[in-house]
Amino acid sequence: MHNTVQEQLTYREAMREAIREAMLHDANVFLMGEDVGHYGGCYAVSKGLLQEFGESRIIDTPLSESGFVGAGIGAAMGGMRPIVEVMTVNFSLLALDQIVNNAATLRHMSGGQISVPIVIRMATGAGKQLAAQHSHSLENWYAHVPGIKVIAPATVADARYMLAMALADPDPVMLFEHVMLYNHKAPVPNPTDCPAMAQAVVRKQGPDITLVSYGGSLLKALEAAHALAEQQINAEVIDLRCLRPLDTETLFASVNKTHRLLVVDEGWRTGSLAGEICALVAEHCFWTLDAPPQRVCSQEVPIPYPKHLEEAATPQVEQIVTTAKQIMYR
Amino acid sequence: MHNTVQEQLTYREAMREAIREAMLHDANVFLMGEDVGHYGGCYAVSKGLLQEFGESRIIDTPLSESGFVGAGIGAAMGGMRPIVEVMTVNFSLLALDQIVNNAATLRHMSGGQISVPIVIRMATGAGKQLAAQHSHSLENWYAHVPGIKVIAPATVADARYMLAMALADPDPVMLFEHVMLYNHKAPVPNPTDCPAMAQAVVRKQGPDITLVSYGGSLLKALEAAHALAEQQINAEVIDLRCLRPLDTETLFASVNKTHRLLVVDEGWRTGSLAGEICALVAEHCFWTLDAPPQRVCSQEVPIPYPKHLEEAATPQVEQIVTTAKQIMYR
Amino acid sequence: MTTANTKPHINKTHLHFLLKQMVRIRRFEEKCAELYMQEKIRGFLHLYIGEEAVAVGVMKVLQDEDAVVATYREHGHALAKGLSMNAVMAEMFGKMTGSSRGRGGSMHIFDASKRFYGGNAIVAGALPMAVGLALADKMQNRNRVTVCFFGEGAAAEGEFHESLNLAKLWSLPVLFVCENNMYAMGTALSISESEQHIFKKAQGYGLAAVEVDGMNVVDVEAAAQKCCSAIRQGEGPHLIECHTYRFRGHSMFDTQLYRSPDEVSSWQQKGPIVQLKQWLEQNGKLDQTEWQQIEKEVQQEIEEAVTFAEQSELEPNSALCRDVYQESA
Amino acid sequence: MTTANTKPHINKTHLHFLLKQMVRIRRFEEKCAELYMQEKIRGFLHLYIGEEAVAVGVMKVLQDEDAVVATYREHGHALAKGLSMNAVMAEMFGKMTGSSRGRGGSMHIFDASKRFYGGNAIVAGALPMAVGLALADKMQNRNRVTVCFFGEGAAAEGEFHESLNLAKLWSLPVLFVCENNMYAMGTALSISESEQHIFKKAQGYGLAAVEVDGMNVVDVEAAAQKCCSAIRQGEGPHLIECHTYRFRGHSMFDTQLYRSPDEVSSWQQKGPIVQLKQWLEQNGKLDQTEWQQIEKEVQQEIEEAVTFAEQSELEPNSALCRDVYQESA
Ligand SMILES: Cc1ncc(C[n+]2csc(CCOP(=O)(O)OP(=O)(O)O)c2C)c(N)n1
Ligand SMILES: Cc1ncc(C[n+]2csc(CCOP(=O)(O)OP(=O)(O)O)c2C)c(N)n1
Ligand SMILES: [Mg+2]
Ligand SMILES: [Mg+2]
Repeated sequence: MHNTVQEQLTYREAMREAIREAMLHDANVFLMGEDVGHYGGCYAVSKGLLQEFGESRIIDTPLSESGFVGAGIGAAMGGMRPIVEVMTVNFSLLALDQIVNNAATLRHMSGGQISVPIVIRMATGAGKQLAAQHSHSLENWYAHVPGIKVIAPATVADARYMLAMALADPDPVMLFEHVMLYNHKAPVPNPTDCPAMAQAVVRKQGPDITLVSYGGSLLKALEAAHALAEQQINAEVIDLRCLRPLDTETLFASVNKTHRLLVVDEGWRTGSLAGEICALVAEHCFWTLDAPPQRVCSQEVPIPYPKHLEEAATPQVEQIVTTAKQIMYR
Repeated sequence: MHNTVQEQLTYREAMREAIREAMLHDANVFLMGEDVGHYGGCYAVSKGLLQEFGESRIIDTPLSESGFVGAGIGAAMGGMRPIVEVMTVNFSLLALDQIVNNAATLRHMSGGQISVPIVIRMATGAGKQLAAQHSHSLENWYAHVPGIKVIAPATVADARYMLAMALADPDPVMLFEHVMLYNHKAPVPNPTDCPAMAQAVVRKQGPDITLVSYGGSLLKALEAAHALAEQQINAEVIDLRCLRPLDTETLFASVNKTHRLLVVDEGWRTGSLAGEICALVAEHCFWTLDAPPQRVCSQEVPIPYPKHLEEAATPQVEQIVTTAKQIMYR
Repeated sequence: MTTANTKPHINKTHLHFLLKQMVRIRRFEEKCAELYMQEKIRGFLHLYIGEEAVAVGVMKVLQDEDAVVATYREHGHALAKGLSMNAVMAEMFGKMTGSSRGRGGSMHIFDASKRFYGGNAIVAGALPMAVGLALADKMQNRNRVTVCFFGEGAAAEGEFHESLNLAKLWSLPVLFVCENNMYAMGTALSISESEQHIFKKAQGYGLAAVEVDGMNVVDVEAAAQKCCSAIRQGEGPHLIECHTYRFRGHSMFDTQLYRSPDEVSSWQQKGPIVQLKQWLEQNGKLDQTEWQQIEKEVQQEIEEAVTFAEQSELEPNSALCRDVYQESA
Repeated sequence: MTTANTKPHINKTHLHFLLKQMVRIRRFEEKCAELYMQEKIRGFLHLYIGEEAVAVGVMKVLQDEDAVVATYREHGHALAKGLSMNAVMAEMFGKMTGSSRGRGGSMHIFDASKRFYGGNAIVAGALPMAVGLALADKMQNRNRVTVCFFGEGAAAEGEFHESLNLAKLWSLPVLFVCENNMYAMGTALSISESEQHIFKKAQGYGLAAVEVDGMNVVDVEAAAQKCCSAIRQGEGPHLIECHTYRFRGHSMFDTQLYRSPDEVSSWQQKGPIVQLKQWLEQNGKLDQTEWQQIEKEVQQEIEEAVTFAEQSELEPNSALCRDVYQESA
């Protein structure tokens, strides 16, 4: 339809549009969280929504992460479709019991009687010099838990369309927005062009090596792929998009083609989601691999404040390029 | 010294002895947690200690996991050596912010000024038909976090001696006690025979395949190894003991000898510590592997109540044997 | 609080109903304890014996569409809310016919059709959920009450604090019922709370709160009646602190080192069933035959439930991973 | 509360000291805001401008060995507790000479030798730590006070509830100081608390609590003095609610849509510095020269701090992973 002139949106605006659309489309959808209303959202995602939808549907909560996430779970059980914003993943630790012990278990332990159709959004990641308590990347923890789904839109298009998929899902969905993405601008395609929620997407094709990434690291992987291309290494770049369940089909198909794997992930290395991807590939594509699977992750250190150390602690393009070349024996 | 007649202790008694010894040895050591005193500990570990040491050193806390774990952190900063018991890992989710954002970060984000010499003990694991909210195995989550150390004594000897090592460590140590181990009985060797805290131990030598395990799964791995031996497969069994930092030296040495890896881990498969071990081995021992590294983990389901389903959900000896044989192409 | 006539209409039928409900729960749990010793029931089993007046008194004033959120000590609440004894017993046996398809066991009894939302085993973990259920009702303009039961031990958790604040801040139709049985496992209230009157804590949130003799089912019912009609009239959340006592250990593993047999037996003498039964007898409202009839009917219901549970099927292993996500999704 | 003479001895020197401390903090932070615009300081920067009377008034009554636990809005507390401006400024610059070796930045200023325990960026996350520091003092029979500062927004968190209960239950020497500046980011107290008087919440724990004009440094000092001597005499934890206001946004990113410029300027008129300065002037206790002298000294201290920070070294990348664990361990 609007194929002719494609609208340009920032990631932030795309997410806001997604929320607006959901609110307009279903009277049971509401947004709740700290500072989503009067303040306009800590990263300004929900700016203007209070004015548009009023206090009954854009709800500023007290600082009570466990309380309001739990209330969101209850509201979902009561027939609403809550979008709960936990400001950042750092504070989600306070709500983890509610997510792991309630949201994730209720369907199973009630023998299938109870649905918890909640979407829990949060910002994640480092890059803004916010230091040790405000720079976590804990998507891997959530991706470990049966009963919830986990998505990480890395593009403006996915920011625009994945929320609707999450809301359409009858199970709890965690949605991670990397803090460094909010200002990215890109044209938004037709909704019909957006792949299903649980599908990984090949963002760049290439026969030489598979780079797997998601969220805030995807752009770094793509940038690295372009740098590699200049050195005649043609990488394939996979955006996981959905971290639970994992689309292993797309993943294995690519590795079986390229025979080489490098995972880029901002989580701390030990116990990272990147480790899981490497393990899966080692288990399932062992005989087609031409080199050990590798990963570029964050260093094992609480993220420090100074710019140069924060950069040294987290994955960078140069490191991805170097590691990819090692895997190619170049 | 007491080499002649070795004392037999249960795991529970060994842990109690370890606490007693620590309390006797250092006046700054105290034990705090829910029901550690008057009740005698939810798994009876601390039975009798209140009577021996009094209410000022065996402190029953209110149900306030975040509060008393945080208080333990503060007390450690103030010069005490707290042993904080969080009844079970299931409830530790409520204290995770304190552990991840305070205990693990304080030294680094203060530029090295602050030590948090706390030991946080908790029961972990399934096997007692306690269902979805009471059967977690989340050691992998803790093993992901820089700034803390994680240990999982799997034998009576380690239950007896690893606590002292944890208390001697200037950094926060998480100590996991699998619920199915408490009644195990074994002779206790000399303290000098106990390997260092961060060292993995080869519990059984063998040239054919490396079985890696820890905590509650170790005995299953050993049992499987014995069953395999009857089928002329001579497995080596490694007990990780310390989950952070990982003793990769012992691990890689074994795999480089056997060329085959099977990890047994009660955590849910996706994102398990077993995955991390497989990834490490795939990265570092790729060329010596004769088969894909594999893992036997828990199924991706909140642990159900009925015995047969709980067993089906968690690693069992037969499954370990079958998988090991597959890896051996038998 | 409302000025409407909230005094429950107490007649013989009414009192017999309350008595029978309490007896149902009592005998059911005595049977469960027996079955636990026979290893037919496993996991943690937390008996409500001694506290029956609380669930029975509160549930009497609820309507079908009102919701209940309870703890791991919830057999009594489930039965009082109208779940069939068959389904509850089968759940304890871990059978497919159980109220939670056998997945939950004693601690996780659910029945969405009866608006019975567990069966929650994380202390205080269900309080926020109750707030959310009430929030949904308010948002949808449904005049329903959500009742949330919890122990006095739970009042120390941060979730108690956060939930009471949210409920009052948003003026939600929740009734918090604190079952103060004086102990959290082996921890006496005096060593866990600096302010030991739980109902007074509610004032820190501007919440209307009362305390009541939790051994007297009529008192509990009256208090619940008052609170619920206030809630239905839009007066926001209320809290009732019920003073009660559990006659058995915390769970089947409890050696009860923390309290004396004397303390237990002195409470047993003022037990909710014995109290009501005596009053009825003394006032000529219960004769031997009637009592035996109650016991007989209850006995029969329990026997049927055990047979039902025994004869029900176990879920096949192949179905282990069902109901983790919605199947079609 | 103690009957000892707790009225602070107010003379000119004393008041000049308080004034100068507040000016130091004010000018320091104005400089920080400037440096933030120049991108020399990064991350989150939360200014305390307008609230100086709280930190300065409380700190005046502390002894060196008393401990302070603060939030991410802690520059003022750090300076008032005696950290050198050089070290604090270098920390903001992320330099090795910073009070936390540059690892923490604005939100994580630490000085163990001064018993200044942060600089904590999880709202309410430091309250349990303060309880623990006090517990250690009690266990070691040390007569010291731990002061824990936090915002009114933190009072909604479960940790507030758990910490106050523990502190009172164990009768620990903690002074909780709530800096009620009416907003948590953009969330007004009225939309976050059903009971808006934070000091009244303390009653739910049996804790002694008072409220005070947080714009009046002398009032704050007097309240702190009373509470601290009671604490030192073994009377257990106390809480002071200080009514104050931040003149700037929550952090440097705040567009302040949630409050009117009028509201801000009306509070600015009763600012802690302007108030004390006027009083001193009107009472002939501060002349133009004295004021200029204060400003000059402060200016000089700040310039030195900036130079110190500018000239200090950055940590080399090779040292990234130091201080994760104790080196020798
Ligand atoms: C968060 C959490 N911590 C600890 C436990 C273990 N536990 C189960 S019940 C209980 C005591 C709860 O006491 P109370 O709230 O008074 O309820 P009661 O059992 O007396 O009915 C404890 C400590 C738990 N289930 N959840
Ligand atoms: C647990 C947690 N949730 C959310 C945040 C984000 N946040 C930082 S400061 C703040 C407001 C705190 O307000 P208050 O306690 O009143 O302190 P003030 O900033 O007014 O001094 C919020 C929501 C956080 N840091 N920690
Ligand atoms: Mg109780
Ligand atoms: Mg504030």
